[in-house]
Amino acid sequence: MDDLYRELIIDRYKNPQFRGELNPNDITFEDDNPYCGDHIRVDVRLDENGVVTEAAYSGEGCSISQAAADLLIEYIHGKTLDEVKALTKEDVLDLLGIELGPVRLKCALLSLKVLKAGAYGLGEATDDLVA
Amino acid sequence: MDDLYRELIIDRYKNPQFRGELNPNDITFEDDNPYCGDHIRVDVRLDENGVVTEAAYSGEGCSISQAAADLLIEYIHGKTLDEVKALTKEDVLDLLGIELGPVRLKCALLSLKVLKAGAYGLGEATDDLVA
Amino acid sequence: MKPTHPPKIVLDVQKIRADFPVLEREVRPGVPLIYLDSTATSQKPRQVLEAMDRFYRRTNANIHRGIHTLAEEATAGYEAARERIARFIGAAAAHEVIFVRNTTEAINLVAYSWGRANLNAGDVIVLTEMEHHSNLVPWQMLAAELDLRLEFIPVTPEGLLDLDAYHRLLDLHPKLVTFTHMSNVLGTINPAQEIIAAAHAVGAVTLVDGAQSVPHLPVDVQTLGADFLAFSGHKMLGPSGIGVLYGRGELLEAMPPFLGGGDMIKRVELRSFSVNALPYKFEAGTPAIAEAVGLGAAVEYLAAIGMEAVEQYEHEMIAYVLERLEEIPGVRVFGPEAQHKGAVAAFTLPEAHAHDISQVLDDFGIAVRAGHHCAMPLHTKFGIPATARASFYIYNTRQEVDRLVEGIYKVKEIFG
Amino acid sequence: MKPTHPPKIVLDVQKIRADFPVLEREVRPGVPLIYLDSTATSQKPRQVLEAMDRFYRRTNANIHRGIHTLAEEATAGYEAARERIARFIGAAAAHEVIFVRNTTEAINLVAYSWGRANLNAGDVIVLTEMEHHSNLVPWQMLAAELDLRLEFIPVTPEGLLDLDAYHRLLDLHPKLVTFTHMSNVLGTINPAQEIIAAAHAVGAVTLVDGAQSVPHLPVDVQTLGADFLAFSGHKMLGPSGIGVLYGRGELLEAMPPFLGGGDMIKRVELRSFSVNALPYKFEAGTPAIAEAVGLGAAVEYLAAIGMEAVEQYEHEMIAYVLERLEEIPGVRVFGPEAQHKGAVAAFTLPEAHAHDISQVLDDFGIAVRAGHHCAMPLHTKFGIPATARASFYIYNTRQEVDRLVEGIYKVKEIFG
Ligand SMILES: Cc1ncc(COP(=O)(O)O)c(C=O)c1O
Ligand SMILES: Cc1ncc(COP(=O)(O)O)c(C=O)c1O
Repeated sequence: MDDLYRELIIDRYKNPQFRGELNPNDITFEDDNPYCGDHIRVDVRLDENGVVTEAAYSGEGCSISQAAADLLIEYIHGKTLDEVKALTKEDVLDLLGIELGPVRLKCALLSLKVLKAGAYGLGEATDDLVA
Repeated sequence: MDDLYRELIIDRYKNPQFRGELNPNDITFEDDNPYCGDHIRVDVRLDENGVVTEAAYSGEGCSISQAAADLLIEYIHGKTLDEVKALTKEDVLDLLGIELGPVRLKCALLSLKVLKAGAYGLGEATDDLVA
Repeated sequence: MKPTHPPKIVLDVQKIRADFPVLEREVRPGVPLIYLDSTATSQKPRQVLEAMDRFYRRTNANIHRGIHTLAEEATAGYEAARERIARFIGAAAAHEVIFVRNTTEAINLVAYSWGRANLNAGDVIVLTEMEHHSNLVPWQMLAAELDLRLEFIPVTPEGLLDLDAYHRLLDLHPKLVTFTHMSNVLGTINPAQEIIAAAHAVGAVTLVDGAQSVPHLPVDVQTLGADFLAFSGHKMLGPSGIGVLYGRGELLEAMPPFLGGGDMIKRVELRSFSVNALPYKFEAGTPAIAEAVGLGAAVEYLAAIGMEAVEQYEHEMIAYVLERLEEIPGVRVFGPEAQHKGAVAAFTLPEAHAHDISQVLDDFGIAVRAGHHCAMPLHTKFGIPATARASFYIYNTRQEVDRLVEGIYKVKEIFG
Repeated sequence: MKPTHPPKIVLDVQKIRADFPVLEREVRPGVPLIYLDSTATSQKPRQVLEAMDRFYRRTNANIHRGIHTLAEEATAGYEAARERIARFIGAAAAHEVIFVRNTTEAINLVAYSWGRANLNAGDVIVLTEMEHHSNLVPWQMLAAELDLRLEFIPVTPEGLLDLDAYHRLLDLHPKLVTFTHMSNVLGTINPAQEIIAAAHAVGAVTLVDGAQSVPHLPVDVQTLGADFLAFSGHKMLGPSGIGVLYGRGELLEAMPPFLGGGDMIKRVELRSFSVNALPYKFEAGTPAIAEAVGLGAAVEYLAAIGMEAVEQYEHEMIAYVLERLEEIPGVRVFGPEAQHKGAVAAFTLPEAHAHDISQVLDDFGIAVRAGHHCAMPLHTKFGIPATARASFYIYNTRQEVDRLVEGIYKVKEIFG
């Protein structure tokens, strides 16, 4: 338990740093995980060079999905759109710093899936974005 | 083996006593066991009191089906039609004098099924005739 | 369902526990397993495992039409299991018991075979809002194919079926009424006999999803009057890979085959075939032979305890569970009070998502399920995406309930 | 199928036999079992039985969406089996492996899902005269529903497919070409690669019935080029109740679901659902979890021996069997010479019916099957109602062949 519920995760879940919506924005996307109802929306603002200047997420769900979103949004500040597109599952797992079973993995990766679907301008967030 | 292939069965199979066709006849019926292709036809002649005066079988198949037919046909000589209708699985097993597994049971009972379907004047020989 | 004079027989839970090898497991060193997920699948007593192992080590052969000793023994074992199961549910004849993979396949068999042969555009099927996806999606698929109309008996806020609404739906003259005997989320035990009688009065055929009732209550198809009953072996101490469709003989007789292949035929030519008699007509190909033998052993195990005793034990258990859960601030348990309910408690906490509850409990070795439990429409109705679900069987103890409660307090501490 | 340089690896049959508990059995006191019925179903090594037993004693839980430790372990075990099987047959991705009950269900799945979505009145399906009922009846059922035309590649008197006739049938532009890779009666190993390439050249989809080939030969779906491949676990050292449909990803993606229910959905509302991704789209309800684990262990066992070694061993075995059988006066063995044949010998005797042969052999502990072996049209073609069939696997020895030959002489003595 100490492992999975690292202080960091509980802390970010209870005290999120990047919760909110940005309107207007340059990128916005939302989706949910049908298996547990977790829902994430991500909003991003870019400067003229395609660098993330501001980002935020909203939604609801379990501690893993919400904390992962909060950590991910923090992480992309200052990154270019191409860098965002190149983010992987491992990046999120490194941010969380824990091992996850297959079900919780889906929770952890929901925000990345939503973010990348938005970054690529896709109509749908598919699992291969975070494979 | 000595059990199943009692001398009687092998003997009746090799030297049948009641093989043949009776034309004309009062009752005739034929059917086969689709699982192994065994085929039996039974012909019966009755006197004015409904007593079996002559009977014969023809067809082909395994030793159990053929020997059972030969023994059964012998047995019904002199029986009334009602007695024939009342014959059961146990009668045939008594004639054969052996224990049979479910598959060979079907072989053993084919002639009885055919005989009873004919005796009842049915269009089809069904398994409940020998249940 | 409740016997008016509850039998005196009490179930010896410690003796039962000793039969279940998995209960000796430690999930992690020093953390023994507390298995509260029997609604998803039950554990298996050694009697069942040994029956299957013995089958494979001594008898294994393909069944039907084999003359050699092993084939005859295997066939006899398979058919003896069918007979035992037929007796267990009160079927009039063993051939009314069709072996399938699980409840889901049983229901699909009825939809594909009976449904496509008997239903036409505009026909009404009545279901309930508390169905498991397995008794919902097959009918949605059939409705899309044949242009049928699906109507649902509403679930009340207490988690009961609204029977007045049901009686109004019967004015639509449904061709089929199908419902779960016991909800896998709310635990609600529906008044099956009453529902079926009313359905028959308007000429509807009835299908009971017995996935949760057959393992936990005495279920007798004659008493119920059910035309079809579907259930899964793995939820009633049996192995995975085997389930049962019970159907009334005349209905099954009249139905076209579902899967085509070996053993379901009487005669085959290149361009035509004739079907075999029941139950083989619906058992194409090599069946789950060892699994049938295992389910036979499971039914024998349950019958030896007595389903009245099982029901009574679980009834006392759920009463205790609800009592203990209600003392925890914020816990919301879904479904009716103990009296109408099997031993299933799906709940939420305001502080923590169902996933987090399940994850924290797992750290204490407590296995509960989290999610929509294959009943999304029901969760939608209650406005929640997911619940945590603790479910109980004959091998669970009050001490385990106490551990669950401690675990939930721990969740509240972490997330509070 | 034959490697040009047969590998040197030789299979250690005594070591293998020691893994199969049933081979220690005496059919009757003093009469040890000689099991020559592996074409109907194979025996199981202890490695497979132990894998399943271990699963039930330590891990048993329902899979998918469970967060607790047992559910995660069970899911991992189930999916690891899928991956192992995918590698075994050379599938491009694990999600191309769909777990079903058996070959029969796999073929029905294709008929119901792909067939109903892709075939129309007048469309032609090409099959062969040597099909097992399981690859015949589903297409007859579909043909009756959709008004399709079934055409058959003839079998030559030697028991080979008439490939010239096949090429003429391709002028009919069939939508589907389906055939058994290895006949369960004649033992014929059909030139699958050639048949598939020719089918693809006219745009047909191909389904290979691998029930007999996957257990006995190296089968690689990439080399074959097959679109679908169906096989059964119980014939390849695995348990009953589990089989596989392999399908090319794109085809499976485009197909509508077959069975509806839990786990095959992404989202469900009362009147609609959306389907899950592969492979779950086709695995409705609780699957045969322990059986998948068992099949994974079986595939591991076979892979450790090496399928080239299995093929070579059986090839030498059938050559010896044919040599010995041919020395018996009156024995007629069906099917081609050893070079084109797997280790199956279906035969007749002029003196005795197949049932009598099987019964007498059983008295010597020798298990052979008698009947039409679910291939009635083939038997009709050869003008015989039934054959006795001896079939061999990696645990059979030459000594057992010798005992078979002695047994047949005994049959001749009794019935001669
Ligand atoms: C060639 C062939 N196809 C299909 C089958 C059917 O296999 P199952 O009964 O496992 O579905 C068999 C097994 O007898 C077979 O030999
Ligand atoms: C009420 C109910 N119906 C149907 C099912 C489906 O059972 P299975 O997955 O064994 O087909 C379940 C099991 O989860 C259930 O609880």
